Amino acid sequence: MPHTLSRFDNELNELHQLINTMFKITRKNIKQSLASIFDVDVEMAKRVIERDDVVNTLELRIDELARTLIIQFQPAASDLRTVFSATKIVTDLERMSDLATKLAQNALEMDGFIPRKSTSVPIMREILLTQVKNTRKAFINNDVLLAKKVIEQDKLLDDSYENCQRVLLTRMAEDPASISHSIALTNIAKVIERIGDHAVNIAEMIIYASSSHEVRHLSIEELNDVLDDEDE
Amino acid sequence: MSLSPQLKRRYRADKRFKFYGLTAIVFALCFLIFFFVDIIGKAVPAFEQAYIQVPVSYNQSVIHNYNRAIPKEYRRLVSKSFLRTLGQKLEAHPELMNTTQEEWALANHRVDQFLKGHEGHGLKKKYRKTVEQMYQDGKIEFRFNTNFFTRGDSKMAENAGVLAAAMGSIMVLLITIAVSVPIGVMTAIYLEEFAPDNRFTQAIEVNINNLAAIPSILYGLLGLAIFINVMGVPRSSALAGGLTLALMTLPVIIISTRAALRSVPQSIRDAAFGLGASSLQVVIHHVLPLAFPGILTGSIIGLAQAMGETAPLLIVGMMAYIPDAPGSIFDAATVLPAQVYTWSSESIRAFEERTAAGILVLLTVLLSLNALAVYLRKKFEVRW
Amino acid sequence: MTTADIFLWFTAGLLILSIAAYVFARNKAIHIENTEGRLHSRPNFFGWYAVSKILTPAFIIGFIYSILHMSGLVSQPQALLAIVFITAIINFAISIKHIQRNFRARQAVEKTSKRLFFIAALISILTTIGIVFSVLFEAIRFFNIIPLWDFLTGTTWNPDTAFLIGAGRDEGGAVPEFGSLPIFAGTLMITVIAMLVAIPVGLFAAIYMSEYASSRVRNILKPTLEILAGIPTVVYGFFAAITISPLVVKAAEALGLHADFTNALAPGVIMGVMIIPFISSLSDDVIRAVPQPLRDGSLALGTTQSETIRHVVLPSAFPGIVAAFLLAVSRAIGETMIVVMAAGLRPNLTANPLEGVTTVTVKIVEALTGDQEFDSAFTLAAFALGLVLLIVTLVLNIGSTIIVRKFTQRYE
Amino acid sequence: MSKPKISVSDLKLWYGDHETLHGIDVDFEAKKVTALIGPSGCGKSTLLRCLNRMNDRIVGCRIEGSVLLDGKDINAPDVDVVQLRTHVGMVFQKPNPFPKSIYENIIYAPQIHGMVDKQGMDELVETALRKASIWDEVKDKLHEPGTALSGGQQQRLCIARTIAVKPDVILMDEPCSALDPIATAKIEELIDELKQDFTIIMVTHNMQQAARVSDNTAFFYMGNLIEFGETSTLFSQPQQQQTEDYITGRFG
Repeated sequence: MPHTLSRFDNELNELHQLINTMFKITRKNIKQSLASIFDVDVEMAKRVIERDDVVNTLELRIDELARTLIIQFQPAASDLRTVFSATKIVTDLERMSDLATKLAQNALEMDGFIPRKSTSVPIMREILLTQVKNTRKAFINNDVLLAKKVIEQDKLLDDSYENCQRVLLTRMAEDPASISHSIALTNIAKVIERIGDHAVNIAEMIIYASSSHEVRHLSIEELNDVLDDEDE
Repeated sequence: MSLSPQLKRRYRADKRFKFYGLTAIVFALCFLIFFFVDIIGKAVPAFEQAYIQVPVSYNQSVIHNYNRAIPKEYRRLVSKSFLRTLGQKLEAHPELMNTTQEEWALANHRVDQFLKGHEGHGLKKKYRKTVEQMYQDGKIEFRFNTNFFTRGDSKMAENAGVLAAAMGSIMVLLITIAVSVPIGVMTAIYLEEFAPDNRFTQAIEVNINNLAAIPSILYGLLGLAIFINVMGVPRSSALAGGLTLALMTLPVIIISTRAALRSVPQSIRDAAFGLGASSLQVVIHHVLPLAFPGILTGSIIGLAQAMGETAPLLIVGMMAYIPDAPGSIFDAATVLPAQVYTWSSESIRAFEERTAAGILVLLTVLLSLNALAVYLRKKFEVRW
Repeated sequence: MTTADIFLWFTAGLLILSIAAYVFARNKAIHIENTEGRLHSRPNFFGWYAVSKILTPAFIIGFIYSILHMSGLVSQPQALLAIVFITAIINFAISIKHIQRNFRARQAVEKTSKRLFFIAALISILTTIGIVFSVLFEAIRFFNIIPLWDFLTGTTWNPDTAFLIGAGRDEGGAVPEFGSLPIFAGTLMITVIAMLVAIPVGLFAAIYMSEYASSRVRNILKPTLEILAGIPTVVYGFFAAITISPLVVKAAEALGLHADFTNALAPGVIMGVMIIPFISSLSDDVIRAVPQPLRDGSLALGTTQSETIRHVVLPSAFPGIVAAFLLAVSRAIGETMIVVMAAGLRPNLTANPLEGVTTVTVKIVEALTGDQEFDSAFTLAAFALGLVLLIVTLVLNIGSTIIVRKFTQRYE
Repeated sequence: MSKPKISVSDLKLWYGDHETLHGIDVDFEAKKVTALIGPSGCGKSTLLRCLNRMNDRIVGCRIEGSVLLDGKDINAPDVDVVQLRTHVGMVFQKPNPFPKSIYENIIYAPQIHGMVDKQGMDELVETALRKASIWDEVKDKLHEPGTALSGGQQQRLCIARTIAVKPDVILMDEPCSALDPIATAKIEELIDELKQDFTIIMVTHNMQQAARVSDNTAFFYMGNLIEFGETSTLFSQPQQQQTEDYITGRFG
């Protein structure tokens, strides 16, 4: 049911649209920064770095809008959760975009070196991209289950990261000449893992906004319990 | 749990107190019942009047002396008012000349009172047997007393009625309405809607409250000194009485109109002003129509009060003997309550029941007016 | 020409002129609006403006004429009518000339009507002045004949010969005496009797209605009691004289006492009954104005209902109740018909309510209903008594107003 | 800021000897909603009533300074207060429909001002009621008394009645303070729509309401204008400590 005050609806919509836009750009940044590493595309990396400004501007705009919404409409209940989670999501998105910039900078420093499959980094890339895609989808559709899936998927990403670290440590011990590359790869893996963490944060906020359950800092089992209760 | 003796005593005191209140109410109600029973009991016989069947002989001598028309033994039993009309009747119907007719005539008030069994009827002993006999023979009968409503005052009790007084009352009341309602309503409007809040306005307000408390008889003195002695209004006239009562009613109308105006919420005035109505438009379009029921009720009550008022009218001379309804507002007139007063001071017994009957007529009118006011107040009562 | 004729011509002429002026002015205004554009005021205000322009001078002239006529200075009705109509027609022309697009007809009309309202308000002041002066003027003439002190303190009222002296036929009889003390005493006695009936009954009835009776019972009782107030005083007078007085006499005989038929008890009691609704209604209003939380507060302390009424409600309502008493006293003193019909004519300085006494109002009526002779102290005495009555009732009324103003507690 | 619709400069007002407004300077923008906020007795309602000279009726009320409506002083001797009020309408705290039919409520003012003839009346009533977003609710009962409506509907009827005169400015004196939250929301939505056509100046005790519906907000305290500015700025970054204290609820 729409709000009696139609301007309230309009501004909530605008907020949603802006976050969506920010999501879109951030996802593009992540995708392209990873691509620039794997495809050794310096130009693409530069474009990603440039585009970070757009995300920063969007963050400020969304914050401003959220502030206005709070001042003007004193949102309550679902509206309050929407606005509150929006500010949190925006922070995470901005951090994700920052991290993507970091990846792009790494790409510039990789000197054409391509991470091999054995390092698990390509797998991490795939997992992350799915995760980011799902997060955005969950946001657009207020899809709690999809958001939950994002949180569950993070376990995979964490495992791959652990695996990757182990592989790279072994390699550094075996082949000291590869140390600089390995360190770069470790950094990349770490960044990917952190972007994944931010996606999880966002997913938690999406669950909070649409189901009102606070699911941060819960184990997967606890999360399941909470959301199952919801179903009953 | 048993009550302490002290508490029991307090409860007894409580019951006693309530009992006093109830007693007071019952006293007042009993008086009211006693009063109405007494007045109605006294008044009801007056609505019946004895008529007597007598032989009337029409002949030449009747034209000069109407007493001749009726045999001596009946003469005292018939009302003089009947005898008086015989001459005229003969002129109108010359064919009756030298005939004798059995006719129903209005009986003398003594006969009437005697048959009604009232003490102090004044019928001489020698007639009593005849009258009783005639009553048994159906030669005297009681009929509805139409004269009472169609005649004016008369020295002959059996012929006296309230019509002239009622007409006088209406005339006086119309003058009172015409003078006091417009002036009273305008004064109230001035005080409530236009008057600046200054000493002069306050003086007018205090003055109106005092006017409402001044005994009515002093208005009579005013009417006598100003209207009659200075302005030359004829004494005993409906105009003098109407003007006097108008001044007396003025404060009642002003006070009730002010209350009615004040009960119109300020927000209505604000709304109209906010839409650009001028102060006169606000009053005429909004405030007055809303206050109208209140003004109407107050005016009816004020006028009912004026209609029952006697004292100031005695002072301006409206207790004269008025056998016919006044022709204009300058003619001598009397009003219902003054008629009641005049009759009550007559010593003839038949006037006593006429007084009571007059009172009954007066009370019916006044209580209907008051009931109308109560009804209107209930009907138009608006809660804001 | 009789007064009625003048009046008719005056009214009819002005009525016709006013209607003409209204129609003419309004039409002109509409015409201007159609040709020149929006007017400042609505067209009907222009109409009323023209009417007020015609009537104002006409009434002023009429008023001045009637004053001059009453003082016997002029008596030319034709001239009056001529002047009135000529002025009216001139003003008609002027007012039509005033009708311009920007003319503020509404303001002009409002000013005139506000003046009219003001004049209406002045009439109440004039009434008071009229009463005071009509009473005062004749009373002063009376006190020129009879010294004020003798009037107020004398114990014998024997004015019979005054009439003869006034008529210039002083036959050396007894000197008329106007000692009004017995009259005041009679008034006081009847008032006291009336109050002894009205105050307890009225007050307890009010307490019962406002504190004990359900609202349904109250809605029946209150108007029923007010019937008592709607009965004309002449009726009470008749009732007192014809029904109650003989009862009192019989009752007194049964007790072995002698009572006059014009005893003070009958009119006193009846007057008291008449005043019951006056006291009960006023007291009911002030008792109900005591806020409910005050009662709740007292009841919550564990008092019985009657204790709450006696210790909380009545003290709060006390000023209002006292004011009602004072107004009731002033009504009793000024009441005329009951005493005229049921009390005596003979001034009598006594403390026995079974004897006949007379009152101020009785004496006023007696002096003014017969032949009036405004040179005689007998007639003028009525005005002197009226003056006393006026002063006493005014003092009582002002007293009650002051009590209400000063001592009424404000509840917010 | 565009050219102001109403421009108040150095406005001082006395009730008797008591000065209640101490030199107010404020411009009200055309087709914007300006909210006047502040604690009770701060002079906001008084200022509002100055704008269509409702204070004229109060004895002993005296003003100094100028109030310009479209550049013309409304207190000039040649300005007729009745005409002024057709340009500057007013809606009051308590809904105060006349106890007449809905239709008569709307048509009253246009009629006394001679703005409408018989044929135009129905149309005028419909337009006014539509603009006040109440047409759908009352179209079937135009001849029933306006007082029979609910509080919120009554207030919208009062707004419709004001609109019917086609004023430039609508003054609202706490228009929602007697209404429940739902009716309030409807009125606020209405105000949002009305600002396309009218300049709206409203007094409110409800800061949140001021934030919700107004473009500009003026904060008054003790007869002074403390701060005036864009609503979102005033509520997020007030420039004056007094404003900060008031809107954060730390007053007195």
